[in-house]
Amino acid sequence: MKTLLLLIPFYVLPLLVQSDVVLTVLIFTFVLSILAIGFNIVFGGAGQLTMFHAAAFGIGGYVTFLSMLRFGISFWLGFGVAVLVVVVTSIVIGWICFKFRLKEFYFAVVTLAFAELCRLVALNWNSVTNGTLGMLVLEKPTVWLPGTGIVKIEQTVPWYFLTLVCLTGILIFSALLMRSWIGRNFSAIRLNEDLAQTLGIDTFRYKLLAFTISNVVAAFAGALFGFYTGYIDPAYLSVTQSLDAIAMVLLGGVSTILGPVVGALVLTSLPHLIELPAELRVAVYGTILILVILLMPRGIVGLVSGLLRGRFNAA
Amino acid sequence: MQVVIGQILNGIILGSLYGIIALGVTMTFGITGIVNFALGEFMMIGAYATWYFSDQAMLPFPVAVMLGVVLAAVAGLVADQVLFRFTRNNLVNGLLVSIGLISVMESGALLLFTTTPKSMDAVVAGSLSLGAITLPRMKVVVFLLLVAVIGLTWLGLSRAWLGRATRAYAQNPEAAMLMGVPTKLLQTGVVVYSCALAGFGGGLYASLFSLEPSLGGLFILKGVEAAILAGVGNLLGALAGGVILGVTESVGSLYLPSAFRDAYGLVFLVAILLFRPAGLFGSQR
Amino acid sequence: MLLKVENLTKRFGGLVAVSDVSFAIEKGEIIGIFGPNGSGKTTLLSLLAGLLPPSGGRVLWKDQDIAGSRPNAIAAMGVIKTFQNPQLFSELSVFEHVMIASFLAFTRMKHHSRLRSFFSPRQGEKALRARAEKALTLCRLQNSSARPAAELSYGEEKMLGVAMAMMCEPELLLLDEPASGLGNDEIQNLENVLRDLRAHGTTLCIIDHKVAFLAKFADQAIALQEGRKIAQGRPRDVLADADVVKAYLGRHHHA
Amino acid sequence: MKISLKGFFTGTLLAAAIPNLAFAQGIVKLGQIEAQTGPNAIYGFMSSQGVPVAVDEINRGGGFKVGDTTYKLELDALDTRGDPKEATIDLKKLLEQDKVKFVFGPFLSNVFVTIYPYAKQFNGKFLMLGGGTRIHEYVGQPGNEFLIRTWNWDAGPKGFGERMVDYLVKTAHPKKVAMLFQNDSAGKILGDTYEPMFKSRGIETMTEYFEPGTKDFSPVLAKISEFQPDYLFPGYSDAALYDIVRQSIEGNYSKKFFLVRGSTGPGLKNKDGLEDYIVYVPKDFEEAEKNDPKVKHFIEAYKAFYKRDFPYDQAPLCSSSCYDHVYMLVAAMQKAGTVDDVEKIRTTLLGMTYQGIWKISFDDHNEQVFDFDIVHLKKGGAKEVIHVEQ
Repeated sequence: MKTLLLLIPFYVLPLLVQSDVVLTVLIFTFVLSILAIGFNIVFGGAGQLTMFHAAAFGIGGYVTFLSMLRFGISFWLGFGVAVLVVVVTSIVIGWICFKFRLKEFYFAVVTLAFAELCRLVALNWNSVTNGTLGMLVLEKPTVWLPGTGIVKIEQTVPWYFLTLVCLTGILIFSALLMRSWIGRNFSAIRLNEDLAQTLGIDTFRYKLLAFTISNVVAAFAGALFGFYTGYIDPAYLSVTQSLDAIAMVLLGGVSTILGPVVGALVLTSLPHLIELPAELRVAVYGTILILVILLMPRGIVGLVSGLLRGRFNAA
Repeated sequence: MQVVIGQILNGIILGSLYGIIALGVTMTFGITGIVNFALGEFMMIGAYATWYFSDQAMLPFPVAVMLGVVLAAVAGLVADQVLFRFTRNNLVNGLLVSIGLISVMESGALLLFTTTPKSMDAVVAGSLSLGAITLPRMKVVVFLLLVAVIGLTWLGLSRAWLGRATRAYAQNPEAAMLMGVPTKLLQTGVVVYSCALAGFGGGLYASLFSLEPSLGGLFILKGVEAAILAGVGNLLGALAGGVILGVTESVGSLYLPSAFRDAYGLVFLVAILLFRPAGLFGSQR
Repeated sequence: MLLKVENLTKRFGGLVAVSDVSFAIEKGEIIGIFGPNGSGKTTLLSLLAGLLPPSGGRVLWKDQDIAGSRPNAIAAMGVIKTFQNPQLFSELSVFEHVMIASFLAFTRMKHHSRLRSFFSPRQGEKALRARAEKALTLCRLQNSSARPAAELSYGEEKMLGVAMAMMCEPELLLLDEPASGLGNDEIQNLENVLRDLRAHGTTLCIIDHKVAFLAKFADQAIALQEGRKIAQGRPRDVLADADVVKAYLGRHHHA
Repeated sequence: MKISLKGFFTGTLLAAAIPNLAFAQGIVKLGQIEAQTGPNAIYGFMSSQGVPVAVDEINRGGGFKVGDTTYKLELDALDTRGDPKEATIDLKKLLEQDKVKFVFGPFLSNVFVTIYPYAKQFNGKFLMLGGGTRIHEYVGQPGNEFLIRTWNWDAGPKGFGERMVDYLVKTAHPKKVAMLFQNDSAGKILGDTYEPMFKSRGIETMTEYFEPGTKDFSPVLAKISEFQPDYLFPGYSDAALYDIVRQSIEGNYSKKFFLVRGSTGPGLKNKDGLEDYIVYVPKDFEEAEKNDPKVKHFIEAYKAFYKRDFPYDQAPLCSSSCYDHVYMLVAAMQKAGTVDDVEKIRTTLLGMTYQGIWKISFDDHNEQVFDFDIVHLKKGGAKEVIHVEQ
């Protein structure tokens, strides 16, 4: 839990840095970290390689905005509706996959297929999602602040703090989850599902729980992303969105708490730090991914904590 | 009615292209335990090389295709020695290394050829027409070549010593190793061969369709779908899986909105995976 | 009657691994099942523990048919199995293994609630940790409790399997060749553990091909050959049974 | 160890954020946000090639004088990869960090719609010259003064779409036209725009959309052939057009084509098989090179700058390639006598008529109006170029 103290400097940052670009990069980092944490819960936690989190990301954005429009409710209630939709979808898809005991590669492919189907629905259901034209989101989330009452989040600095607070909340949630019995059962399933079953753990129910929690967290990231950029379109549900989240978790460190955040920070800020012609930048992105997988299998956080522990043991 | 038959034939031809990639996917998965998602990029190498050698360097088409295959095989060898050697039997690492490789190779193509589409003239012009159905001759030629290569590969694997050793290794790696099967050579050989197959598919693709750097991405997904449809590990099934996928898409687009084209393959795939997890022809491995 | 097995059968395609086996186990009894390799012992245990769906027959646990239910449901009812070759959670420490195994015990604690455990992981942990220490000490693994399980010797791994099974508070413990691969003093210790379990009223069903070890313990013995039950009764009688000897030594042995 | 970990992050980010101050007085900064890589990079790539050539030319020519100071141009061309997230960050970098006042692009509609809410906050402080189809929905409205569209609206009073359909009706009197567009936001707009244009002229239409990235069009072409159209109207990215035209001819579906947004390339490639091929092209460069020195000069400059041959047969550098617009912007600054007063430059620019490679002026909707060519290919490749003045 103490690793969460590493977030404190980010709370202080807006006072030091005036540049809006850095804050924007960090806002995107925080939001994509939430998506990455969502994926990490089901993959780093219960060992199930899912490709559905991008669909949940998109559904989170779409349903939150649509329910805000249709029922005139606040962002948070709209998100509540999105949670319901995502929970139901996750249970249906999860039930299908886990009932048929799809393993690793096949689970990834079936969840990918369902995500693509969701994307095609979003792409062609013009009456509701406005299809390929996407939707312009002009509404903004509102927050109750002591003293000032209901405040609309519009400028960069308020968005910075909203997304940072949300990320901190999700991090605490995922830390608690991993240390609780639920988390312990997740790792039992990840490491040896057959053994876990013989020890009385209902692996079907726990995998379904991990899959659902992961998609709800991803939907939260989708809602924040949609309302911050002000535009939602079917590309939210694309395969590339899933792969980005996976790359962040692996770069940062699978099955660690802070790994997804570190991975998100590096991969979001990287394109803007290196001044290279466009084609080369994409190549650098790919090369980094390869180097991390081959040289640092446990990711940055894995490497760093290994060094730290190594230091303590040696000392 | 003729239209449907026309589309079934078209689906079969398109399916053979999916099939050759599926064959590469199946062989790589069977022997090295990973899915080489970057196979589409080796297809792109074959396609661009064939286009360059035949359109720019004015070499005869067969020579251009052969050069494309050689280039793809060499690239496959480099990729295997530098990357895939370290991700044997580790599916997730193999997936992610492939994704990294895809962006590297795509940006290479962008640098060399820009995004301006390249299009070759049909090597064999004209079309066959049987009643109302017309099939471009080039498509038929491509289909025959692909089926021949897939057939030869299947024959090779079931007749030649190396082929039998490969199948033995796929069935039971430990036993094969004990019998002195050179596993390292085998694994590299299979990766290189599947890249060469993809390069060959790419060369033929270039004679039918326009080229752009991102063509690899579309075909690898179809190849993986076809491989799973057939049951990963089943060699001849790869072609059959590709054909079924191609026909489903072609006939599907006739009746349902063609914007949903990719959905038909996906729905079919999910159904197969749920009710016949080993695939249509797969053995319960 | 704790467990009643009626005409249990299991076919893999043409091969009949277990054919028409029936027997019963009384509460607190120790039953030993032995037979040459490939006689269907492990398959039989897997059928009981729900790891394999039976092709036919019934398994009555306290007069309720549990054949074909999921392994975790059967485990939750108190039927716990160990593995012939030990199954481990690769990266975790020995202690963490035993803690995971205490899940069923956790669910049975009065004030437990998985959700509340979410907020206060400490809830119920102290009692379980104490019990885990005791189990490890009994299995003589207490001094390697922090070590990763992957570093244990084969014998220690087997004992960890037993320790984990104990943590699940089993009413019926199915032990799959617990003695094989153990050194003499390890077997000695295993016997203490089994006596301790028996003292706590746990019913044991041990399968092994170490006949001497079984004979010393089992109240009742069953001999299997090619999936069929060829003899049942007191260990000494079964060992002397003509068919058993023939199955074992391949020819008629004149005692 | 822990501190350096934290330092590592904030340190590098701070370094990136220090705005690079414009030391030399006399620098006018231009920004560009186009998709140079990524799946739909083809249009971003083509429209992004004009600006660098013009900037390089002007700077090598010693810059330009406004009042008594000579200025040079500094171009910051950022790649959005067609990803709205990148585009938002790129635009922020241009407007807030580099303090750019003139931004060229985007040409992709989904990128534009994402950055629009943010760009709107800077209304009056900068000018955005973009070609994207969906800019039409926002340009010319109060509060969007920053927006200038470097392409005109197909269906406007001076819309090239209307002219093209008139030409089609005049030369071929088609009764039925089938439209086949990419299933993305620009494709959808095309469908919604051209359907009424054909209907108002009594032409029956049918529209089919295909998944972007489709290569085999035989099924959808077979479906369209049952409608028996006189003309097939495919759109809009070049790679798709090459495949559609070729497969339509080879599969002997329809052999008469009508294209708005496309190029002569597919037509020339299949010149023996096709029966009619009418295509809207901002400029037929082959034809224009023979008799227009400015075009000749531009082609040489392009070849010198990029060191590759000029893509004659593509929809080469459609007029939003902004080569002319850089010069037009410079002319507007000189006429307005300022490089900072955005509003003054804007009104001057919109009021001007500039004769570069194209004759460019802006309608009251702040959308560009410019002359263009209709290329009419007949069977065998006979090419007729009809120049349309606006």
